[in-house]
Amino acid sequence: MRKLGAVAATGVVLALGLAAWTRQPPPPAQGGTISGKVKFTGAKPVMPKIDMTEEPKCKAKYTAAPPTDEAVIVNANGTLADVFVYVKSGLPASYTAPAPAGPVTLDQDGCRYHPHVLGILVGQALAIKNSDGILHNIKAKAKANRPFNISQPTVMTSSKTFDKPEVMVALECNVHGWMHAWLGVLPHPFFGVSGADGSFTLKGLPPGTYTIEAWHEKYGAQTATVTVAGSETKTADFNFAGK
Amino acid sequence: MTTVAATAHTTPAHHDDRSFIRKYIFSTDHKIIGIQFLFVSLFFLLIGGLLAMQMRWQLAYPGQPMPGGGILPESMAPGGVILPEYYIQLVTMHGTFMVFFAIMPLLVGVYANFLIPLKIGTHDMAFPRINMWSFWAFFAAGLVMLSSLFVPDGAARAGWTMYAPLSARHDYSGASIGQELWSVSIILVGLSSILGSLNYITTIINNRAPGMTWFRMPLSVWSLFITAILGLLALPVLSGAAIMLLFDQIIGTHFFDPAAGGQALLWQHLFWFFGHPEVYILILPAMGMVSDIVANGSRKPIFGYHSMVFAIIAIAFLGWIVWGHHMFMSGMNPTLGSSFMVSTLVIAVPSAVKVFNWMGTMWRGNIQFHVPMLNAVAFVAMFAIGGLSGIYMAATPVDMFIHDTYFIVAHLHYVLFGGSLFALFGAIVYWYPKMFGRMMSERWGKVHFWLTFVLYNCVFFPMHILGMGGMMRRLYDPSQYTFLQPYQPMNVFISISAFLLFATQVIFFVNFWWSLKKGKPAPQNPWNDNGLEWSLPSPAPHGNWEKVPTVYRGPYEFSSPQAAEDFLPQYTKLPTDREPVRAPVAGH
Amino acid sequence: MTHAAATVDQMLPPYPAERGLDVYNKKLGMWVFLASEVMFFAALIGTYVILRFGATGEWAKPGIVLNIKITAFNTFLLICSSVSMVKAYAAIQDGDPKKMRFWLLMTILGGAAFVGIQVYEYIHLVQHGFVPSGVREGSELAELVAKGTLPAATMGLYGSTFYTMTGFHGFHVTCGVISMAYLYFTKALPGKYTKQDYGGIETVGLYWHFVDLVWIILFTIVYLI
Amino acid sequence: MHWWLPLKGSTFAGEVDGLFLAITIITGIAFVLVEVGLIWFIVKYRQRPGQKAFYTHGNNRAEVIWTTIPAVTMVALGLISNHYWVKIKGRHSVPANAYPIAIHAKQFEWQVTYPGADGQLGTPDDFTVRNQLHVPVGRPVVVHLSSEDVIHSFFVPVFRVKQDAVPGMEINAWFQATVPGTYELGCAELCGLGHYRMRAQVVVHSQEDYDAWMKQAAQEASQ
Repeated sequence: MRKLGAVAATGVVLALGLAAWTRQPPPPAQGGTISGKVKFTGAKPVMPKIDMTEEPKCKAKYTAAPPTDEAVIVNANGTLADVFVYVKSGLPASYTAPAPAGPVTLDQDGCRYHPHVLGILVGQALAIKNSDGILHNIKAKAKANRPFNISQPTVMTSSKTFDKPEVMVALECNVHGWMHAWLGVLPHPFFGVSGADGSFTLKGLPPGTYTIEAWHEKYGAQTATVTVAGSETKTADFNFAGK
Repeated sequence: MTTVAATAHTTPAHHDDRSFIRKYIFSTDHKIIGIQFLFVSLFFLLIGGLLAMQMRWQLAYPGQPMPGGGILPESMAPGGVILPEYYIQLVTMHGTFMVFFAIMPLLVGVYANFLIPLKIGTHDMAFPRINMWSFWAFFAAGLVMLSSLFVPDGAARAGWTMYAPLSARHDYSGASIGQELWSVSIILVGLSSILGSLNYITTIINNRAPGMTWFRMPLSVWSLFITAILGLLALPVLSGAAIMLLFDQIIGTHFFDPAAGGQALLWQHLFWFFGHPEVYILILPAMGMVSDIVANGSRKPIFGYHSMVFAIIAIAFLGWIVWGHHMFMSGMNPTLGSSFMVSTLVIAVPSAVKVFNWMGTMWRGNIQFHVPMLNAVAFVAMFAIGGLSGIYMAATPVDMFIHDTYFIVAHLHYVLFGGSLFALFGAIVYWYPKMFGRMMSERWGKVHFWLTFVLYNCVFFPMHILGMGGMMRRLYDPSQYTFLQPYQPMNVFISISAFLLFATQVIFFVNFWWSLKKGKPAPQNPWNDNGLEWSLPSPAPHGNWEKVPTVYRGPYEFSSPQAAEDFLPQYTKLPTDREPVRAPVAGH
Repeated sequence: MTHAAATVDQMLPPYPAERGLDVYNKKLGMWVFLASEVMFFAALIGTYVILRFGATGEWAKPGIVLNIKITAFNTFLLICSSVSMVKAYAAIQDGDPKKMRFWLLMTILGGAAFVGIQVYEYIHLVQHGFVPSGVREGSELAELVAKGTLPAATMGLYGSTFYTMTGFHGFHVTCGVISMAYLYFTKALPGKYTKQDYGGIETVGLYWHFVDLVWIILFTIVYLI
Repeated sequence: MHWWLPLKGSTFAGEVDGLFLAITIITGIAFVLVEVGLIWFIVKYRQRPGQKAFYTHGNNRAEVIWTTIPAVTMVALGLISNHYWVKIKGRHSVPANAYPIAIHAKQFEWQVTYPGADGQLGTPDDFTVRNQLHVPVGRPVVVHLSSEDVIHSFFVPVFRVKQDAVPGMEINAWFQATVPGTYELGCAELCGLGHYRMRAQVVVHSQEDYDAWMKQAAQEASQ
C-alpha cells in the first residue's frame, strides 16, 4: 500500500513537472477579469473625530475638516471603500505568481496610514515610509508571519517582507492609538481594494471557478463564486449592510 | 590569554608539568581562574562602557547621526541615528553587562578566587574543578548575552530589571530571541555564582591556615565570605525567576502575564528579593578590599576591626529585608512600604559605621598615596555620597518624586562606579604584582585616577539635578517633554564628560596591557603589607605554598611597636608568639 | 566532585590546617549547595503559593486533572529509595561493601523508576490536554472546563506551576540518578569505598534525602491540597 | 532650568519638598563631615619622613557614638517620613470627597475617563479623552489607575505624584492641585519603544473653567 502511494506520488510529481515544463506562462494582460462594486446599505455610521492636538505637525495637515476615524468610509455614491477583495481559492495548483514588480508603499502621513487597506505579494517588499517626521511605531500583529514592532523616530523608510499568505495582518501605531492599517498577504496578484467609487478589479485570471472574498474591517467577510473563461470580464458585486 | 601565559609564571617556584590547556584554559588553579575572570570581565566592562557611550550620544544629540554609527545595522541605527528600540536595548544591555558581567565577576569572580586561598593560607579552593566550571558557566553566559545583540529583533529591551509583563510577552516588547537569550544567560550566571559561592564558603570555613582564626581574617576575606553567602542564597531565586520568565516566553506559561491570571508584581518581588542582596554583592567585596588598602596606605591598623566585621554581617542580614524599597511606587501595599522604609533607613547605619571607621583608620596615620590608596580614598568619598543620596529614596514620600528619575541613576552610579569601580581600580593595581609578577605604572595610574575622579563627578553629579527636575529614566529623547527641554545643556555637558571619561579608561587599559610585559618586575611585598599572599614570590606559584604558613596575628598590624618596620606580617613569628593550637583534622 | 577532590589530594601534601568545622569539605560543600537549592525551590514554591492564593476565583482541582494514585505510588517509591540509601550508607559504615552496592543499586533503580513514571505521567497528562499553558483546545480537559467542572481562569496558572515545580524536581532526581550511577560504576563496583572512606556515599545520600524531602512537600501542595 | 525642585503644584508638594530639604540638611551635614574630614586627614596625616602612624585598633566609645547617632537620626527620619507617607499614600489616605477620574494606560497613551456631569464613574455620561488630564484646582482628585498591557507609571512632577499602573490591578492615587496652569504627565516606567513619547498634557483649571471644559468635551466626545 505504502509502495503504491510512493509510485503514485512520483507519478504526480512527474506529471506536474511535465505540465509546468510544457505550459507556456500566459501573458498577464490576457485572461479573465472580475470586477464589481461594493455597495453599502443601511444607516451611514458617523465616524468619531480624531483629536490630533498632541501632534501639531499632523493636525496642521487637516485644514479643511478635522480628521475622522477610518474604520468605515461610505462613498458619496453609496458604496463602501477600503474593502479588500481577493481570490480566496480556485487557482490551479500549478499557478505561479509573477515576480513582484517593486515594493508596495505604506505611507504614514498626517498621522494616518496611506493606504488604509492594502495587499501585498508573498516576498514582496513593503516600504514603510514616515513622512511626518515624528515618532511612529509599526506593530504588525501577524499570526502566520513573523510579527514585528519597529519604530521610526524621524522621516525615514523601512522595508519588511512577509513569507506566508495571511489575510489580514493588522498594522498599528501605538504612539497614535487611532492609526490602523490592514495588510493582505497573498501568494498571487489577484486582489484589489475598493476605492472612492466602491469598485474593484481583479485582472489576468486564468480560466477557472473562483471563490472570491470581500473583507471589511468592521463588517466582516463575504464570499462569491465566479467562473471565468478566456478573457471575459465577469461582474461580482458585494453588499454590506450597516448596523 | 597568551600574554598571561607569557608572564604569569616567569618564575615557577616548583616544577609544574601541566599542559598549556590544563594550565591556562581548563585550569583548576584558583589564581588562573581569577585571572580568566579578570580578562573576560574587563572585556565586558568595555562593552558596557561602549553601550553607555551610545546612550549618552543620543541623550545629548537626540536624533542626530552618531559618529561611526554607520557601521551599525539598519535595525539598530539606520544612517547612524539610534532608533528608540535600539536605545532601550542599550539601556538594558548596559545595565546587564555592568551588573552581571563586569562589576560582579570583577569583584567576586576575580578577587574571591584570587584572594581567598592566598589570604587564608591554603593551596587552592576546596573544589577546584567546580571552580573551573563556575568560570566556564560565566563565560558561556557572557557569550550568550553578547550574541543576543545580533539576533533578529535585537537584544532584550525591558531594562536590566526585566520587569514583566513587558519582558514576558514578545508582542509587548517587540523583541523575541534576544529576550529569551537574556533569560538563558541569567540562568547560567546564577549557576556560575552558586558554584563559585559554595566553593568560597567551604574553603573559608574549612581550609584556613593554622592560626587563621575567624577574627584574624582580613576584612577582604570577611566581606567575600559574607558576599558568597548572599550569592549562594540570592542567585537561586534569580535563576528560578529567570526560568519562569523563560517558560513564559517559550512554552506559554503564565507566571507573569496578568492577561492570563499571572501576577506582574510577582516578578518584581522575586527579582528584588535577589536584587537587593545583589546590591550588597556588588559593594561588600569592594568595602573589604578598600579596608585592606586603606589600612595599608595609612600604615595603621584598621580602626574598629570588630565593628567592621559586624557591620558587614549586619548589612548582609538587613539586605534580605529591604527589597521592597525598589517597589514603593509599584502598587504594593503601602503598609509594607512603611516597614521596608524603616529597614532601609536602618541599613544606612552599618554603612555609616564603615565610613567612619575608614576615616578613623586614616586619622593620625602616615598616609602614603600610592595608586591603590588614591582609589580607595576616592571610594570612601564617593561611597559616602552614594550612601547619603540613598537616604532620599529610602524616605518614601520623597521617593514618590524621585523614583525612576535620574536621581536614582546618579545614586546607583555613585555606588557602583564611584564605589565598586574605584575600589576595583585600586584592587587591580594592588594585587597586580601578585597576579602577573609586575607592577603597573605608578605615574599613569595617577593620571588615570585624577582624570577619572574629576570626570566621573562631572558625569554623575549633575544627574542629581536632572532627577530633581523630574527627568525620568530610560527616556530615548527627553526633549520631547517641554519641562525637560531647559535641561538639554546639562545633558550635553554630561555626555561630553562621559566621552572624556570613557577615553580616560584607555589609559587604564593600556597601562594594564603594557605592564603585563613591560612593567617593572615586582618584589615579593611591594606594598609592605601583612597578608599571607605577600609571603609568596610574585607572581604566586601554582599550589601557592609548599607548606602553608602559620598565622600569628591579625592582618592589620601596621606601625606596631613590636616591629622595627611599620608593618608586621601575619606570618612573621616573633619570639613572644606562641604556636597556634591545632584542631585534629576532621573525618576522612 | 569526588574526582576533583582527589586531584587536590594528589597535588597537595596533607597538612594539619586548623579546621573550622568538624566536617570534611565534600560534605560541607553539599550542605552549602543544598542551602542554595532550598532557596531555588523556595522561589518556585513561593511563586505557586502567591499565584494560588492571589488568584481570583477557584483553583483547579488536582483530583480531576491529575492521576493521584499513580503519583502516590511514585511517592512511595521515592521514599523507599531514600530508605535504601540509608541502608547503603549504614552498610558501608559497617564495612560491608557488597551490601552497600546492593542498596545503592536499589536506590538508583528506585530513582530511575520514579523518573520513568513521571515521564509516563507527563505524556498521559498532555494527552488529556493538560499542558504548561493550561488546557489544550479540543481536549478532554477542555470539555470539562467548558462544562464548568474545572475553573477556566486558573487552569493556566496550575499548568504553569505544576510543570515547572514537578519538572525541576524531576530534573534533580535525574541528576541524582546519574551521579549515583557514576559513583556506582567508578567507585562502588571497583571497591573504592571502605569503612574509612565513604564520603561520596554520604554526600550523594544527603542530596538524595533532600530531593526526597522536596518531593514530599511538592506532592502535598500540588497533588493533595 | 531649576537647580532645585520644580513648581509646587499640589497640596503635598510642600511636604515632600520639606522632607527633601530636611534630608538634604541631614545628609549635607554628614557629607561635609565626611568629605572635609577626609581632605583634612589627607593633608594633615600625609606621609612625612620619620613619622610613624599612631598604633591603635580603635575606640569603643567612638564606635558607639557613630553607631548611635546615625541610628537615632535614621529612625527619627523614618518616623517623620512615615507620617507623610501614610498621609499621602496610605490605604485610607484618599479623601472621601475626592473627584474620581479613571486613567487607563496603554502602550503608549493615557486614556483618561472623566465622570461626566454626574461626577461619578461607571455611568453612561462618562467619556474618554486621549492624553489629556484636566483637573479642577483646589479639589482632591483620585485617579483610578489601570493598565492594558505592561507596567506604566503615572508621574506628574509638579504634583510630586507617582504611581505605577500595573496590569491586573486597579490602584488609586490622589492629589489636590493648587496652581492653575498647564503641566505635563509622563510615563516613568520603561514600557517599550515608545516609552519616551508616552506623555500627556495636564491642565489645572479653576472650577468654573473646568465645568465649562467638561461640558464642551462631553459634547465633543458624544458626537
